[in-house]
Amino acid sequence: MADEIEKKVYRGRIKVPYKHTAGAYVEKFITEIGKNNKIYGVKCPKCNKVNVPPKMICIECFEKMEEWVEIGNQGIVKGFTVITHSTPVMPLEPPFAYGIIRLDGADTDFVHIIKESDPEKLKIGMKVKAVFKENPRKRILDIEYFEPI
Amino acid sequence: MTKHDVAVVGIGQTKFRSKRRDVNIPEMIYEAVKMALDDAQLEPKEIDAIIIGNMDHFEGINFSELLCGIEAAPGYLKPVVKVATGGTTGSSLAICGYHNVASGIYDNVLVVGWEKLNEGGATTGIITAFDPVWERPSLAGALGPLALMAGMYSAKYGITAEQAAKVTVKNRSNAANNPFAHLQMPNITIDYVMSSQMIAYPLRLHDCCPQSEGACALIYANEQETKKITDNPAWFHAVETAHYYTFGTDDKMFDLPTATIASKKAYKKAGIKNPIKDLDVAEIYEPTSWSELSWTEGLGFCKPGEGGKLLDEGITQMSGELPVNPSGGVLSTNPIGATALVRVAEAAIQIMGRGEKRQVPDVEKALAMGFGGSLWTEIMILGKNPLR
Amino acid sequence: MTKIGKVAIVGVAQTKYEKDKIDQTYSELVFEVVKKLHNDLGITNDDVGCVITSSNDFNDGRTIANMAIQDAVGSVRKAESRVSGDGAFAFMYGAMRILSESYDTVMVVSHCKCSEVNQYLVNNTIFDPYYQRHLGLDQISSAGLMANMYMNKYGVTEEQAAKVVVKNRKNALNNPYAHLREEITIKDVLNSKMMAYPLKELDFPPFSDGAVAMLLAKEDVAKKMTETPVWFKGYGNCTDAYYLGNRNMTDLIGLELAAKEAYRMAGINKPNKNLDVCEVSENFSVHELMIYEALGLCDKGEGGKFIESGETEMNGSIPVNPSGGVLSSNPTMANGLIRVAEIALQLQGKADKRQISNAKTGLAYGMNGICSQGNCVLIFGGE
Amino acid sequence: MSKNRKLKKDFFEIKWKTDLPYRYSIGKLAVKFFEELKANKKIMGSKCPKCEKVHFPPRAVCADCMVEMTIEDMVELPPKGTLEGFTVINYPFTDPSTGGIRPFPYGYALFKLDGADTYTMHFVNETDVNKMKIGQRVEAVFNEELIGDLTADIPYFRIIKEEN
Repeated sequence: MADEIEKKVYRGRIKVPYKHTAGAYVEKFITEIGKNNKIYGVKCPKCNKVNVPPKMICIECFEKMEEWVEIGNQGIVKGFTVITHSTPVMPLEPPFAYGIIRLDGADTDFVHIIKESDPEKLKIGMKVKAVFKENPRKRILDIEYFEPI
Repeated sequence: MTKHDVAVVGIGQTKFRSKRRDVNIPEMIYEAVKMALDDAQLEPKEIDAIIIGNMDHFEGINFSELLCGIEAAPGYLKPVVKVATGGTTGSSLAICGYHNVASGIYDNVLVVGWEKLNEGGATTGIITAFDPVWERPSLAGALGPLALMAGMYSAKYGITAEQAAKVTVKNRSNAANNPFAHLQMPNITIDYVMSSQMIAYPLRLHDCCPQSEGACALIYANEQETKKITDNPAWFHAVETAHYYTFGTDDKMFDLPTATIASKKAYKKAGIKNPIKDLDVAEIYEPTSWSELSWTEGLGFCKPGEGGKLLDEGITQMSGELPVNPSGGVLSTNPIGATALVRVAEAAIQIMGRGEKRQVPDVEKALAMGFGGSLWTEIMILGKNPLR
Repeated sequence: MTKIGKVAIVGVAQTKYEKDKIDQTYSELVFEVVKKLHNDLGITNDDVGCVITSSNDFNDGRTIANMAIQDAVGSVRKAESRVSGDGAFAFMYGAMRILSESYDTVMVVSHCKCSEVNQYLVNNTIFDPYYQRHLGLDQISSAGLMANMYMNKYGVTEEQAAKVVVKNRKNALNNPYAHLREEITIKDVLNSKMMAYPLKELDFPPFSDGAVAMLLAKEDVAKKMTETPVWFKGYGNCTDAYYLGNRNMTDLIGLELAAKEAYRMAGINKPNKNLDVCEVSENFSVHELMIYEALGLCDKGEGGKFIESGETEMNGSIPVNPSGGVLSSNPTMANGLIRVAEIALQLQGKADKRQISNAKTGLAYGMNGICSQGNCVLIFGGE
Repeated sequence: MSKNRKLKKDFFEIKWKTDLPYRYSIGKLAVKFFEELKANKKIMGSKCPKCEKVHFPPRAVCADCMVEMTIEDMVELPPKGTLEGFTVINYPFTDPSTGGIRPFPYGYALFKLDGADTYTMHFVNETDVNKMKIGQRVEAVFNEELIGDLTADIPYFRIIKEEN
């Protein structure tokens, strides 16, 4: 049967090594995480919201944000899920959890991994703490995951 | 009568470069969007809808309009739609923006084309545009087919490499007067072009367009809104598209049949009898030097095979009867997703008389062209006053 | 009614939706549905003014994916343009080309073959490389986040969510085009494999191959071509925040605003009174409950009770997804245009066994991106 | 790039290696094409039943007539044709199918198979442009062992010096 299928198809791929310019905001955020285990946000001059992770534009005011604010490494879980399906792009073997996290001092939420695979042990409102990667590789996973405290 | 007249009322472009190492994708696009908003003196919330596009596999971001429309343009809680058609992405965006306003659904629309080519690579991305079984294995991006076209075109009409090199000389010296252009060569010579490395016979390095990073943003408005925004807009007179076979090689590729099909339809609508006489400037999409010679024939600026003569007679020079590519054209600047939109922007700049050193005197009617896909062409004609 | 002009759908065509149309290239799939539309309407390619297509380069594995279907849609030496997004957005662009009086007729086509690439990988590329993609997120995990937050906030139960799947899968029995046509029970849903807590395998749609096409025409041409033209009445389009952390994950704000705009244009002030039938793009069971609330069919947080009330069943006051919806057939990029096609069939009285009796006004909802970030709401009327 | 700018050694970039495997359906006519190529070293096109235009490569739609072509409409084409255009690809680029640089320079030509009404692009085993001229005759060169893959079975076309 398999070679019956192979006759009807062409096995192709799109394989491209992308190199994305990070820009000032992504660079500072990820460098601070990697070098000093610090998490930064950026504040909108008009609505004073602290955006984490930081970016150039406050989407509600369409204003450029320039004021950097240091944020705590801990935060509250606003939402979570535990996934059991695995795909080639997942950073670790399922089951593990994703969380929407409001870090102390931030006004926007922040999606990351929570090191917990039992949904019963996860509750909206619980506190979690960032765990920083030993050898950072210039990417969001330099925060390796968040763990319940 | 629901149909509305549509005008370009705001223009923004980034300074196009080979690599923008200082900004990421949304930050780069924001530069052009902010410039267009300031140009039209509009508040972000006065934009009713955003039409934005690029070529997906160049940067590898799926549904890129959902990132860029919100983080680089005032799209939060607004309509954001992506149109993407390869090399003609910029002109397809321009035409989509036109219909969004002409239909009466929206009053003000922001149209954005962008590309950050060197995050993935142009040739790599373009190869993925072709048939995986029959074309991709041997295809070398756009330059392969364009080289075949240049070779066949020059063989059929006896066009010399020098004549083609004159196009690069014309356009890259024009680009010296365009602050946004990527390659600006005020004292470029034919010899400089002819001595560059042969990369795909008969195309030498400087017969080919560069890979650029940058964005272009235009703001459109209907008649009522235009009155409030500017007394110096550029009005759309015609927008036409002509596509071709799925396999570009289904037809002998020494010329561009769709340029003739699309331009004829556009001329009819815009009341253009003789393009050389009735048009005052043309911004065309020439990926190689040979292309401009062939496309000017397809566009009816001259008879088949006489593109070289047209250039030699100086008609398409800045001082000629119909200057072609005062902006420097695609041979000077090629951020693929924005390239065809820059043609519309530059045509509008000429109509508005804001071309500064690259301004052609008293422009009433301008043509902009998009090229891409399997030999597709899109034509936009703009005028100083609404078409009557 | 606002000042917009008149444009009608005169005919629609769909392919059967299936798991794996391995014998057809996607341009052959498009040709099948285009030929069907031509034959059903008794027209030729010359009767088509221009073509608007909808496809996705990542899903088709091809940049400029519409280049592959030029021969199939008949746009050689003709105008064609491609919305890189859901089919409903392409419908509106087609309608605009008629309202701008540029063409008398426009054909809108959308296709998708989910069988040709791993859909999780394709969905992962929607996330930006700066902050989200390396986390491995995709449509399943983001659905889990949204469902959990919504159910937690409004006390919606997994049984209520499962009712959506049971309803849509039952409706699909009457839809010859549907991919999944076996009835299932609430227990089947609750016992299916957990995917993204609290959503299980049957809470998610299948992956399907299929294509849909329709012809739009201006008023006088439409009246000549069919006795049952379906008139475009309203349109709203709204895009929510991109980063999941910037979003209200418990209420579909983007859809709410899009629906308000469409209702304003169509002169609708009480949706579940003025609308006779809805076709929505529910990407997971809980999603349809959130859609009820965003469309104003019931109050905030009442989605669970609303499905239990039976109002959205075939015999309810406001039937939702008589076609079986996305949970029964999911050729992703074409979902929005399929919704429009199904509403057209309802208003033309051509929906056979899934016909809602004397349906006069219908709503179609097409979605783009992750968790309803892009929202296109369209209202149609029978006269 | 102006020399005096301090070139930062490594720019801060976020890397992402896309690797999307695709299982492209090729359609019944292509399946037949590769069967005939592998079994009988035959090259097949497809002929429109209405306008009789012979398409190469074979496909299911005649765009001019909007008519379907099936396996019954496939016709054999000689492995010979005429060179219509040529070039030599002489620049590096990443091949998206492999993620690596495709070896260059390589000859690349447009030719028309005898009996076909459409043109085709493929490799040609010549990298000296002076040796190629429009109008020359070309023929397909088949690999000994045929496996039903276009570039494996027909690695390139050859310019025929003299035609018997």
